[in-house]
Amino acid sequence: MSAQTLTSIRPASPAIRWSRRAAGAVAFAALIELISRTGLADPEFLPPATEIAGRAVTLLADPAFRAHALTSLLAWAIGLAIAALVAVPLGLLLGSVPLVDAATRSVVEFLRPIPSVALIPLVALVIGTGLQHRVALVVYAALWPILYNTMYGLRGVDPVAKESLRSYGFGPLAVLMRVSLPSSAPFIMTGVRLAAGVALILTVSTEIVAGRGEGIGVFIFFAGIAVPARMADILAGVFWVGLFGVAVNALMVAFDRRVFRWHHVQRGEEG
Amino acid sequence: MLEIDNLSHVYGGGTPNAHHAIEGLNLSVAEGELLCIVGPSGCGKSTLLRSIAGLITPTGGQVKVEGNVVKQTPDNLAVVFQDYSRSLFPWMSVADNVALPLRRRNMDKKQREDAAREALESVGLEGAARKYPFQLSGGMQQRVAIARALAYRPSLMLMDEPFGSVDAQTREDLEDLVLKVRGHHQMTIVLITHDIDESVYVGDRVVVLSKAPAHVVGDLKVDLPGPRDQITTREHPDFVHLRAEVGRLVRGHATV
Amino acid sequence: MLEIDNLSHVYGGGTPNAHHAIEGLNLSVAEGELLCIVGPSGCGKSTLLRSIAGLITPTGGQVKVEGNVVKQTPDNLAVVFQDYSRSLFPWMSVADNVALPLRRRNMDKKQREDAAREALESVGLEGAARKYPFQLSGGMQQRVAIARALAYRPSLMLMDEPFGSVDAQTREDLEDLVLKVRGHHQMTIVLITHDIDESVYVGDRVVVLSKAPAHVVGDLKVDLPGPRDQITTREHPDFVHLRAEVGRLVRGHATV
Amino acid sequence: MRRGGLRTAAFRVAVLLVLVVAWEAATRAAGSAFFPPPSTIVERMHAMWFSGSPATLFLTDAAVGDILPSLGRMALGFAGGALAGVVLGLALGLSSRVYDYLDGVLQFLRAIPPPALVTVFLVLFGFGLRMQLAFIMFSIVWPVLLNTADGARSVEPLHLQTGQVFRLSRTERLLRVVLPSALPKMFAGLRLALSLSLIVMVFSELLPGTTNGIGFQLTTAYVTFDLPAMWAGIVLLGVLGYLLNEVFLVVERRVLAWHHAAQRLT
Amino acid sequence: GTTSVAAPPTNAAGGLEKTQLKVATLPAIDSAAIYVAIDQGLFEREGLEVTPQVVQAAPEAIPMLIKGEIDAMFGNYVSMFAAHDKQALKVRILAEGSRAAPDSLSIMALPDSPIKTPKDLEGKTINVNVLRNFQELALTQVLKANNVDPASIKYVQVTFQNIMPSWKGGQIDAAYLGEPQVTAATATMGARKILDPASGPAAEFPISGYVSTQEWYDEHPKTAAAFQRAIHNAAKLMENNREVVAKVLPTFTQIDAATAATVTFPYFSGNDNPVRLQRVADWMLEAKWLSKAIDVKSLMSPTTSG
Ligand SMILES: Nc1ncnc2c1ncn2[C@@H]1O[C@H](COP(=O)(O)OP(=O)(O)OP(=O)(O)O)[C@@H](O)[C@H]1O
Ligand SMILES: Nc1ncnc2c1ncn2[C@@H]1O[C@H](COP(=O)(O)OP(=O)(O)OP(=O)(O)O)[C@@H](O)[C@H]1O
Ligand SMILES: [Mg+2]
Ligand SMILES: [Mg+2]
Repeated sequence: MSAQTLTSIRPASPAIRWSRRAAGAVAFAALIELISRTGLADPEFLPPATEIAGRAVTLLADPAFRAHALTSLLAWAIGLAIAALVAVPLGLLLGSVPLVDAATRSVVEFLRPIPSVALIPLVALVIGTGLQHRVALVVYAALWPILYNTMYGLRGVDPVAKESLRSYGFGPLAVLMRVSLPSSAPFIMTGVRLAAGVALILTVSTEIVAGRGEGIGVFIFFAGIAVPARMADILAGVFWVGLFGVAVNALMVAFDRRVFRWHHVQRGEEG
Repeated sequence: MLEIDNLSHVYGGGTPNAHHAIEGLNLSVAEGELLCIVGPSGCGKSTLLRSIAGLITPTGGQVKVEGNVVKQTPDNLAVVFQDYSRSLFPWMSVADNVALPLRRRNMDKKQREDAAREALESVGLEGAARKYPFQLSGGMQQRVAIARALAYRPSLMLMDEPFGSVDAQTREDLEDLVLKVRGHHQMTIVLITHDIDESVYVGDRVVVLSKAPAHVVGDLKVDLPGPRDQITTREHPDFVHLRAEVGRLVRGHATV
Repeated sequence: MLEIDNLSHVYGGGTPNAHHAIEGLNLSVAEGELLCIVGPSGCGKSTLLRSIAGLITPTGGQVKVEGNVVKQTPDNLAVVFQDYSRSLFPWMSVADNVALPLRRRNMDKKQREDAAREALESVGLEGAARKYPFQLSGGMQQRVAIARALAYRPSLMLMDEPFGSVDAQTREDLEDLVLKVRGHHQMTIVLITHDIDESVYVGDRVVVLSKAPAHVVGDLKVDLPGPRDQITTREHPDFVHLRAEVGRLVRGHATV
Repeated sequence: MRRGGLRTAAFRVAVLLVLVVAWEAATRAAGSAFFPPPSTIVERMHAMWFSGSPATLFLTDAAVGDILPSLGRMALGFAGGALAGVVLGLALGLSSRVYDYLDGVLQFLRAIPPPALVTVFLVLFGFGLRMQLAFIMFSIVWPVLLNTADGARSVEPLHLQTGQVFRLSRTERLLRVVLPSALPKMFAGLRLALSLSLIVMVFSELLPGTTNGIGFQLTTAYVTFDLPAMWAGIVLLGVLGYLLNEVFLVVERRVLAWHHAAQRLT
Repeated sequence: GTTSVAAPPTNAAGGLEKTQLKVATLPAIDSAAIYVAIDQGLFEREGLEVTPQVVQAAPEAIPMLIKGEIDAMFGNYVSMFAAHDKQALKVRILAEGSRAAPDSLSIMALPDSPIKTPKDLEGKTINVNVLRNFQELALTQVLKANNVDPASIKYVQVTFQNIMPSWKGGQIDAAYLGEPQVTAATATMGARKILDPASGPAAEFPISGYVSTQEWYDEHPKTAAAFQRAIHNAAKLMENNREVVAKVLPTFTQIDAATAATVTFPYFSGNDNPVRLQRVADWMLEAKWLSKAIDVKSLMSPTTSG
């Protein structure tokens, strides 16, 4: 990661790094395999990793499953996009105008801990049960990580940098957009990465609890009500969700390293 | 141009660790003047500068720039911060750092780029335009900060130990650069320095501040003949005399 | 004590913007010596220092400290960074900042506190112990960084423009402090400065580096009589001569 | 300063009052059983939870039976999840080796919807507290982990170098350099995790075998269409979330006082 | 569709207030009638076009019903009466749906369990899908009839999917199963039936029906009647004809054709009977699940089928 870590280990070569990643994944799979094969957990309910993987591969060839996945993907993408578009400006506002923050905090903090399970029927009553239902719940959950990371990111901006721009006669808005925002952007990006995971969880969870029609969650729900439950299907579905999460995260990290190169190179994380 | 009237500043007022940085400071700077400020470390020079720039609200007295009491940052002002490395934006190339304030001027992109390039050249950094601040040495970063202020063509320029991190040769070049720019563009400049020779060499006037809380203990007009020159001016007997005078004031032996 | 052997460093090697900061630099410093390094801004002085401290791995050649090739930071080393304000920990009081490295010494809390207080006193900051770095002026922060290094009692001390932000009087005091401490504790010191007078005044030897890529263009032994003194030493004809010599070297007119 | 504080407090109360009045008016106008007016909800909360004897601080048996176990689960889950997040986050942020080995697996786990894993949790942990805690921790660890890793990775390089130059031991560098630098970002994660723990606590009380708790009460109220009771649960969660956040901010202001001062935030 | 059914009197499509209906159903055997009615063209014959919408649990359909996204839903009476009692929903029962048949519900114990007789259930932990629902209501009556104290039973809510792992893991002492789990547990685990919760006083216990809101019913009386006829006709058709049921089950449940051939079906109601339905409301009142008595008849529609 960084040349200036606690141990000052020189960065390893990409080949080594990839093999470590692979080793980590294999170890994790082996652990599941072991738990299942040794009967530590009943294989009927936690099938071995090889079986899950096998099932995952065949699922991919199943057009019905692909349709489920696509529906979930859509809800996830729309929800995350809206959350980011709302949360960043809101975070900038709350983070830079303390009065607004103070005034709205009681409302925000009151609304925040309301769980989506409680909201599911209420949201359904207000806006209906289609795609908009899932999207609304996803937005509601994915908003917070971005909002908070924006607010806390702003606090980390070097005051001397802000003053520099101010001294050239730039107003508060210009300082916000030209100094505070770029300076806290890497941390906001971390918030977006967090939100991407939260959004994925919420999409699938909402589908499991109250989905209709299509979606990975619906697929998982139906696998669960079979007798006996098709655990391999459920976990294969979970596998694809998890893998999608890994892929999205990797993309975002790559984006982050490209766009915020200054941030990483400065810290000796060459590349 | 600049009127400082009975200025006081207390940090952490009301707390047990209140610190009186400035107390009852009076000072006025004429249009086009280059005023040097010297004074012991920690006396309150940077605090004074921040008050002029409207970055802090003094706890007493007032600062007037062009007749207006400073509440916000006055227009057409540039500051070279003592903490120059933190005042550069790490996400921008050096050229962009210099060009950024020019957005306040009526300039298109091309003009901004040209002005930035020119300013960087004038501080000897023509090769560094596309680099990022962290890729520069300390002295180079300091010169970027100077270039940024110069490119902006402010009517009032505040410089807080602007040449502290550069070598002797570059320092002299930069001193002459400031003198030249001042002559060309009718800037008023307030320059803080620890180098007594420098204060006499570049200043039209040298103000000496006391230990904290800062107030003015000496105010010398520098009346050296002709255009200044690194060799001849520094050899001039008036220069030597003034230098000694400032030195005595700084060391606490007021002459008058 | 310190052997630098054909040292080279290239930043961003392999990329089109590769920058050769140091090339084929040889230097050796004896035990207990105080070596001053001068050279143009951006030539590679800080880079050299970081190589000695094991903070970067040079792309060529090697550095040996007490006979061992530097791979990690050598033991008993202290650095005063050029960017002193960033090297202080904002979450610690000034006293804690100074006391922190002493955890590596066999000292209990009380001893550490005493040592920190003493070091702060020696740089004239007895009143600031309980303050936080952001509550100090630039020069005060720089003195904290010096106090931290001094309290640590390293056998090798690296100082990167350590007196750049303090007033003339304090600067002289600090120069004398370094000389005193060196005498007492058998330290080897490498000090980077832009002040040619200073380099001759404090140094046993002055090394002049070239423009980037840096290599040694001058290496002068400073042989001034008796214990140094701010007034008499600076008036000594050898001092005046050496100063001129270093000045010429820096300006690129090698004498030899 | 002081007067400013009072003014914002007054402002906050005013905002709150306006919103509650608007809420009351809107729900009365709509007249939907699913959206009872706040006055009804408050009455219900009082009857259900806060009409007990003075000896029990006016808490009723139902309050003791539902609210306390929930808060206990939440606190334990939060503590465990936060600790795991900080430890893992630091490890990931500091060691490229640990990062390489674990990052993929953690990113995988992070995307997994816990409701899909209930059966797995069940066979691994069994009914009750253990499963609930595992569930809460599994959900809230991520914001702490990612933000801590980000914080640990964005330590001012010169701070790390200073620690290295003075040969501070690994633990000292960790505790005295990295941790304090990462603290502001960690707090962003902790604050997220705090309210998240309240949410997930409710989810965990839907898990098989739960017999008490706010979440349990909430869902029971919904499936029996006792909507004012459901709203009472929602409002209680909101109030708890608000209070916990205030406590959190007090702690944060203390712990991060240096940060706020150094960043000239106050 | 082709049909071998004795054709009931067919109404012309004319006169219906609405011909396209959306009805929420559950992915369970109980919902079969509506699928059979579609499959066999019974709705078509009434001039209706019915689109089923599978939801995961009945409570989710209620907001849809209120919001008008669906016209009717298939829901269990206990929930419906509770909603009606709390005025969350003004319920109108369009047609009865399913009633428990012997062995379609079962309290079961694992082969090595010490529980042998109903009496052994005392003090034991038993799962239910949802607390305070029809499962408890029926079992309470049956336990009373078997001299077991119903209050001593500890009910825990366990979702369908997790019943087997909880049971095997010993977290529940006896399992409260429905079909097809009863069949599966008997066949694969050798589980023993301890008690039929739909026997004795709870025999033929009504479970679920097709409901709409009162307003919807008021606006669409003819449509409602046509819908009811189709459902009743389907039920009659299903009474002696397993195949029509087995044929549709795999299309909306997770039951494959092989299992569908062996599971025990509930009774599908070929007519509406307020008397047996009143029992549910009365027991709920007795359990204090209702704040006041409900006259079930007033919520039901007159039977118009033959
Ligand atoms: N934010 C602050 N909070 C509290 N005290 C402060 C703060 N900033 C500065 N001070 C104190 O005010 C005094 C003056 O500081 P200032 O930075 O103006 O000094 P200075 O004259 O610029 O010194 P130097 O030459 O060392 O930069 C110092 O004693 C310092 O400790
Ligand atoms: N991280 C980096 N990446 C790329 N180039 C760098 C980096 N750090 C320094 N350089 C370049 O290396 C050269 C030497 O830098 P260094 O900091 O050693 O100079 P210096 O002699 O200390 O100068 P100064 O007196 O101005 O501090 C400079 O030209 C600088 O641009
Ligand atoms: Mg200053
Ligand atoms: Mg340097």
